[in-house]
Amino acid sequence: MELYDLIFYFFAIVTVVSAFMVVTSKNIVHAGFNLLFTFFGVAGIYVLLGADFIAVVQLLVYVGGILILLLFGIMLTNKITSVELRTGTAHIIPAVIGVGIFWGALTAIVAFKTDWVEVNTASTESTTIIGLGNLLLTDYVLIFELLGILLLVALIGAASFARREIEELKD
Amino acid sequence: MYDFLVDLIGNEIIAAFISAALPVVFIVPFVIFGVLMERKVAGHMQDRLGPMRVGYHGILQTVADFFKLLQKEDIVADGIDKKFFNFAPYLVFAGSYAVYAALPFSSKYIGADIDLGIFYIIAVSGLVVAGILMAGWTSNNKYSLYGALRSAAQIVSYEIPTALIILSMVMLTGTLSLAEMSEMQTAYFWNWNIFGGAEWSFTKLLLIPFMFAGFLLFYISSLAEVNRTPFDMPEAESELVGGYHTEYSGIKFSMFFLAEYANMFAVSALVSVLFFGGYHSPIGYVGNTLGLEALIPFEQVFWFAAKGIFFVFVQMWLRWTLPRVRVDQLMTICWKYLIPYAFLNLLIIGIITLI
Amino acid sequence: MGLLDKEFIDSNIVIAKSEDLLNWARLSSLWQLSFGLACCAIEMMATSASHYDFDRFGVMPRPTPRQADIIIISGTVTLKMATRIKRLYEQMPDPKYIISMGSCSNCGGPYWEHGYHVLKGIDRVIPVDVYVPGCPPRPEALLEGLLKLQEKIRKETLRTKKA
Amino acid sequence: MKQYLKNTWEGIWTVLIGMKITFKHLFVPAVTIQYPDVKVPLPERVRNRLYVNMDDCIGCDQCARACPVSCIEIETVKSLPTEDLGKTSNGKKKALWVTKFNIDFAKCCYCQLCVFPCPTECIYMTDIYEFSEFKREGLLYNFSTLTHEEVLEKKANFEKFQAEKEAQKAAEAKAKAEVAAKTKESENKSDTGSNKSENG
Repeated sequence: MELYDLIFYFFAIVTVVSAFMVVTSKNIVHAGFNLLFTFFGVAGIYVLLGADFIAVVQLLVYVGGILILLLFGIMLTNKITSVELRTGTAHIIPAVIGVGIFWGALTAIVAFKTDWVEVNTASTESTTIIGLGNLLLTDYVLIFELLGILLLVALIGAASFARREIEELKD
Repeated sequence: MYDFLVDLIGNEIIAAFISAALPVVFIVPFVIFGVLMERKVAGHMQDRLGPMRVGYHGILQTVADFFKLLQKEDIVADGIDKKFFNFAPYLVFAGSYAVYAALPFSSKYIGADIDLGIFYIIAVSGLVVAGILMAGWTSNNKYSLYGALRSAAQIVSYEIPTALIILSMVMLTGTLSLAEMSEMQTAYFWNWNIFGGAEWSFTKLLLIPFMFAGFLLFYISSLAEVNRTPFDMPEAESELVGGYHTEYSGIKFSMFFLAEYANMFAVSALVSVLFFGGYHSPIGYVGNTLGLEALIPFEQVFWFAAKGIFFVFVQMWLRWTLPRVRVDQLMTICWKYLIPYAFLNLLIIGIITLI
Repeated sequence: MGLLDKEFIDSNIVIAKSEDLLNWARLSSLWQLSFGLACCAIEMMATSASHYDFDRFGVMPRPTPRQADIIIISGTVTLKMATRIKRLYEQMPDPKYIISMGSCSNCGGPYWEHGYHVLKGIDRVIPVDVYVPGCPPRPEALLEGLLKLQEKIRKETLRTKKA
Repeated sequence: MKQYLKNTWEGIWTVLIGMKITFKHLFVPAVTIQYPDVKVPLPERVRNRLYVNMDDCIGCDQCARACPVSCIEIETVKSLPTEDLGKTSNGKKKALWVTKFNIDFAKCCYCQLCVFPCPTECIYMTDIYEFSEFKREGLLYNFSTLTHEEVLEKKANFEKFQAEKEAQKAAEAKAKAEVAAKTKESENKSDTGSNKSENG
């Protein structure tokens, strides 16, 4: 077994097992923490695919940002009194059916419809940021800018929601 | 290093494990030295002596601490979420350990010469936040939870000015790789980034004040990122007992300790790579004058460690100078002062690099 | 036995036996629970301060009982506080040590006869290792108590270790 | 805006001032007294462990009565008239065997109140403060010079003496009574009641 395979299987197992735990765990905080390992495993797989920038962004945005926000949300929710946070799984059978159909469709497309391109495993480029940067600022510059504006609007909206009115304070 | 080990051993897996374990050889002695230094510096700044009676002038103090922590009972209280409680210290340590993979100790040794070096370091330190949150939550202790939430809020907020300053340095040097960044500041100290980089021109002079400002901003926000005084809100012992590690004892606590000191060195090393020439000597190499090429990498490791330890010393110096800031002051410093200045700095450096 | 039997008896080598090593580690890094009760606590603070410097002996204040090795009962233990002390003591991980500092915690001090609210000696609640007399003891007396405790730890073996 | 810039400047500047001060202190020689090796000379009137010079003690119990925490316990036995206990250094005659003189230093609060009333100045404060103990019983100091057997002997002696005295008294009383009875008889005979009240 090559080192590459070993690492791949390690990350794959981490991702799949922790993702399964996220879904099945009855404790919300446990689910949140397990999500950390899922993100981490996915980032590892990105690295193995040669997408280093995506991997790092995955860690930076999802682990450093979104997951922390998620955990904050859970921990600051009012009704929490102890470590044991329970959540019920309400409709297991419909969920399994729905996910099963979706998964089946996805694998079917991946298996039969995709034109697989054979490339050498070792990626030739040492980094992807130069290409990414060029693409973002040439072909996709409009989308990039629009996304930026969207995020800015969201930010301003959030700030205006969170702001306390001065009149309210006076009462 | 990894390629060298592969040639030497012939087995990829073993070579990978060995090269991954190498930073431990640096971290553990550094922590043993760093804790002692902290106590000695603290002592002398308060006109006392610090550890004196364990070994000559207390040099074995940390070794004794370490052996004692090994012997301590490992308490896992009843209401604790055991699985993640036991895992959290290792996650925190893993986060700060992973940073060492990208630090260029010398031109010959760098754990993994990633092109995204500095970006990777910011990303990986997110693991530390997650680990601290995990520790705080699973301890089932309100002080731990407060500490963890404070710590997470603080680190996430201060990541922004840090990232902005790093961005301006990336704009200046045009690379994300730490090894390349160090290589650009080679030879003498006036080539360091804080003195405007290696190129002699008018822009170099223009850059100097903004580089100094950038250094200050980066140093302040990195202090907050490693939870050092005056930003040690998460551990604030007068209000929060011990913060997120209140419930940890024995060897698990020592993992937190190890991670804290490893982090301190990591950010100091980052400061030295970004602004102070990384592993390069400020005054030229002995190896060059003697004609011994083989000596140079060792000298570089020495300079790298020396610069890192100097900035760790400055952290300690600040610790015994400043009182702890309040939470609202902490957030004011970040959002009202550091971030606008960092933006301004970014803008000006961008304009200067363009002309 | 036999080969190394008398090898290390008079030598100052630190590492003689593993047990000695462990004892040495324990006695030279006694982290103290930062916990003070009454007037003796002022002397205890003075001991940590520049002139006497507890840190020379490796004593470092820890805020949480989970990381502490010794608890210095410094001052009058009221009945109400006794329950808290017991709780703090029980939260400390083994091996743990106690120094009872001053007359009040030794046996109730001035309150031993008529103090309706004072515990008559902390040893009624938790096992004390060293009693430091004084009202309050001088910082040197506390340091001497600590040295006595260190001697006690030095003689401990795995077989006779208490608690 | 002006305030903002001023705040920034003050923030940086004051930190630098503070750092200057702490840096200077790095090189100030430490004031620490390295205790077990170096000891500070104590002032003349320190109040530490009590000492009782039993040669001078007359067993008057004044110190025990002065003690606010009653940590001094004294028991005395009277000496026999035949025994000579000697004199104290300031010329007082000793009349009591001090069979027990315990000071519990766990209770003592070092107030020096016991020192003042002592008529012979035999109890006083020393400068010994390093006497911590592993067992609390170790803090109970016994100053009495007599051994246990001696104490028993003295007690027995005194009791014997007392008993003898009692016996003597009783004998005297008996004799007196007899005498009285005799006189009474004779008085009864002579019918004079004046001696009755004297004997009663």
